[in-house]
Amino acid sequence: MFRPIKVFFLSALSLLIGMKVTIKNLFSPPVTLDYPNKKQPMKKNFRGMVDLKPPACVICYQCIKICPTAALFLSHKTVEQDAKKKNEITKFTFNAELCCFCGLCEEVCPTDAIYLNQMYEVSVFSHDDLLSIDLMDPKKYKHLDDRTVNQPEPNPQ
Amino acid sequence: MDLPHLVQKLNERIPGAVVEQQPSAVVIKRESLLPVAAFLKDTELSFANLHCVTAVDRKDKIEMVYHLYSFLHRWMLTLKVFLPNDDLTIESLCGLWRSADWLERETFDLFGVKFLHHPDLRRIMNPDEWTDYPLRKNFDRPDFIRLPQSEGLKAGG
Amino acid sequence: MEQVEQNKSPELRSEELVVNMGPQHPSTHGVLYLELRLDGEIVVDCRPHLGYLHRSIEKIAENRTYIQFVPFTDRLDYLASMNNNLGYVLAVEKLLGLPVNERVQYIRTIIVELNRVGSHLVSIGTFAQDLGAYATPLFYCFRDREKIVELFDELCGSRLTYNYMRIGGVQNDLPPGVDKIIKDFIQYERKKLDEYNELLTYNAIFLSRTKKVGILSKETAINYGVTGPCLRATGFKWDLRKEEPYLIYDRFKFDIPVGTMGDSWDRYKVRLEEIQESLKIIEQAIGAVPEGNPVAKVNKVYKPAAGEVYLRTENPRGELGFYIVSDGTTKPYRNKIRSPSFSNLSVLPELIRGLNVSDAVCVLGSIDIVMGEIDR
Amino acid sequence: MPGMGLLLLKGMAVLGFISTSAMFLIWWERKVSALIQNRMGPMATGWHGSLQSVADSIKLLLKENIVPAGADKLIWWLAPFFVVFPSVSAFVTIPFSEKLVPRDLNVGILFVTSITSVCVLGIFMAGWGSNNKYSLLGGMRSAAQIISYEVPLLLSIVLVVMQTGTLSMVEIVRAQAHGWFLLRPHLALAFVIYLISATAEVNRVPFDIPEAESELGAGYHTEYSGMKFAMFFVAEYTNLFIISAVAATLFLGGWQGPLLPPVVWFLLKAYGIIFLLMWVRWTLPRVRMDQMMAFAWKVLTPVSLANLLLSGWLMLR
Repeated sequence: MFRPIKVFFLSALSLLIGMKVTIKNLFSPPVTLDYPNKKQPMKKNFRGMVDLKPPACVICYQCIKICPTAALFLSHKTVEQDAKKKNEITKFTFNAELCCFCGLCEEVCPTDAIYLNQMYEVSVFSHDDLLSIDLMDPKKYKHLDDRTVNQPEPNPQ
Repeated sequence: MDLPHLVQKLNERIPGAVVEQQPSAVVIKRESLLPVAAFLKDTELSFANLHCVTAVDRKDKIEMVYHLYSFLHRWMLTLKVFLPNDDLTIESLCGLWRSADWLERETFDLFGVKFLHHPDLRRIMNPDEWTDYPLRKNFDRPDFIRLPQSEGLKAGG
Repeated sequence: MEQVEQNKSPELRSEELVVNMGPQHPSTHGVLYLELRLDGEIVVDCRPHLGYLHRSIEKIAENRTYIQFVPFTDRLDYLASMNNNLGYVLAVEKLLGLPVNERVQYIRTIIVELNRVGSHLVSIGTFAQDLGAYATPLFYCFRDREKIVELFDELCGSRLTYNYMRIGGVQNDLPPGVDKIIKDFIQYERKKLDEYNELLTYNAIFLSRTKKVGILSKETAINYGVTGPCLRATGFKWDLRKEEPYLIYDRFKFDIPVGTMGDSWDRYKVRLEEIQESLKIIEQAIGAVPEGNPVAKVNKVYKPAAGEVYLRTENPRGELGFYIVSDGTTKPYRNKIRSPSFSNLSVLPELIRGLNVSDAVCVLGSIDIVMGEIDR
Repeated sequence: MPGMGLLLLKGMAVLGFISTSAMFLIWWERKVSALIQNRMGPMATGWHGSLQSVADSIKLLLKENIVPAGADKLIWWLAPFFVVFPSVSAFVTIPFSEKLVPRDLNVGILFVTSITSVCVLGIFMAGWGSNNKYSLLGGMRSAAQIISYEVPLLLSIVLVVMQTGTLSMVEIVRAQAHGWFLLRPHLALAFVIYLISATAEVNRVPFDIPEAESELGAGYHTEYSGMKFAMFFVAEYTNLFIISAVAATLFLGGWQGPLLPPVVWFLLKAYGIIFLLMWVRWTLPRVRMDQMMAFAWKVLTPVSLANLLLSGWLMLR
């Protein structure tokens, strides 16, 4: 006779305890950000879009070889300059559609020429804008610039 | 419990079942798969768990690989069966371990090994109307690209 | 019963209702497609259809070098990327016979256990969501998981697909001051676990929804190859970290939480208690990290000798196995991934037959599948 | 005809109040849920997103109205009206203050309960007409649920009627001049039963089985889009207001209260109950169909019957 009543009251109590938790959280400050107005700074080694410091590149093809999704494209030609043979990049593009942002290219690069910057708002209106981004172009992410906070200074060494 | 010991036991119980003893696996004859499996499961060896069923395409044959586990002896046994390319059929282990059901369907889907007396042998991941077996080494379709190669890599790397 | 069926006039015959639950449905955890045959609201039969997320990762593995495949393991069980990385890396290291130093072992243990906590938090939150607790427990769990994700972000630069483990080491060393962050997190999380208990675990509605729903017996679980919390919920004390210790789990003191009857509530409770145990492991490990250089170079080409290896690790969802066959080249000849959710899901039709739709959702949520590793 | 003009004005006022109230409630619910979940909720439109509902309704007005193939067109088109119409008509007898009552019917409470139970027809029509299995399941669940919870709901209201001897809402409020009914034990129990059954009546958590997002997608209104969906949405929040207003009238003394004007008191009480229901909604999981039915028939109905008998005996003695 008493057991059902006890169970009933314990059940009601358990619901009230649950409601205590939620009301406590109602008065605690929110943990989220008012996103487009306030932005969270990215961590130092956040892996965003692939970026390149062209002068530092020694055309070793390490990044091309390690890339698991073949998102990078590099070709070069040899030019003679002051009677010295010198390699010159003819094309260095990056396909953001294929990239899996694993950061392996950044790790293998012997001169830290290729790196992943801190851009995280990388949506564009057309897929074509992502298919072959010319890494040699210093203004390649210009259209994304104003959307991204604490972007690293363009550092041409 | 170790491998030579088990092979000896198997030879006593089911003569002629063991074809070959590899460093970490036992290869058995296709016809004796069911009796061997029943022996392994129901006797004191008590391989209660069929952990994994898969296959390896060795080009000249297809190798069925069964990973059996005994909670009692804490021992993982690798059982192999060689299937000739012209006759890819093998008895299903569904009657002994229910876990074989989906794992065998997967192997059927990816390698085209037919499991006899399987309750529900359909493709599990690929579309039903497919006729290819993607994990075979000779799998080739115009839209299948192993790894997109950078043209530049051929030139410079 | 049969007589009743026969006495029915043809005008009054009842039909089974076939409901396609998924591939787009709020509680099929991704793109699972369940073909449910319903009698009224009772599930008569259930046929899961997989493959909507099939990316043929095993075929990809055959065409990538050993180090290139690590990012792909992130995409298996995307809630526990670190654990997948670890399983693969350990398997390759075993194949190569490559030793790693103490610091790497400790870092790996800490990171993997943190990810286990994060993964279990997601599974608890989504389970509550499936039971209709509109998003509140889910958001609390994500709020707590966020702290782990932030730490991983600082550690390796990514929030979901970490790509952190390397063959022979890890990607980065622990950032400075991480001890304090992790210790603070442990204190914080222990408090929050009490909150979950108040909000969910002993809530009368939650109990009535999950107790004795979807009872999985120990024999069925083993027969179906069910592993992980689902297996432990049946009362079978089996955890690879304890029974066949890999890494350095044998140095830490922790318990294996087990359930009593293998119902949905037990599966939930086991996960909740596993968070406690993981926190214990982290607490012991974080104070004892030795000095050393854990960072492994990635531009090395690994050429293991011809052979094969099968290695299992205890993932948050069960035992993840990597079967790697090498033919002596730089790429694996075959890489089979035995994913825990795959086997765990195969027991679903057995569990939900005879229950109603709400319970089917509850059982599916308590099994806690991740389609990424089922379809691969 | 001056009487006609007044009636029209009253009707306009009711409709205006309903739409603003529904919009406010939607925004408020989103804010409450966000704060409970440690989020911020709508922030973009207006001060703290206060114009979010306006933006949403404009969006819904502009959206395409998609008719599913194979839908039972007539039923499908009529269903939203059947849901909205009763909840709007129920406003007729709600006494906002002694003077401010659209029409003080002498069978007021009976009118409210009977007209709101027409809603189930609309919901079932929506479930049937959509030609969607999930909607059908939702509609079936809804019919079973609303009809069974009608019983304890009415039994708890009957107790108030017994206490006051009138069916007029205004008279019931006047009867509470010397103390709210909530303060008397047997009526407090009736209040709890009323609140639980009313929650079930308007399909809110923990009794939101007809919608059951995680099971049925969105239940009976899965297939509706644009303005038709908005009608379901508005009806849901209007019903929510009505049950809270009725609860405030029957148990919390309606407009009566010191200092503040009567209308403010009434709205405070009604919105207080709505907040309670919101708080419950964002805390508790959903119950199962059979558990819910068992709760209605095995717990609520016997308890309210016993309560009715006991207090009736006490009143007669």
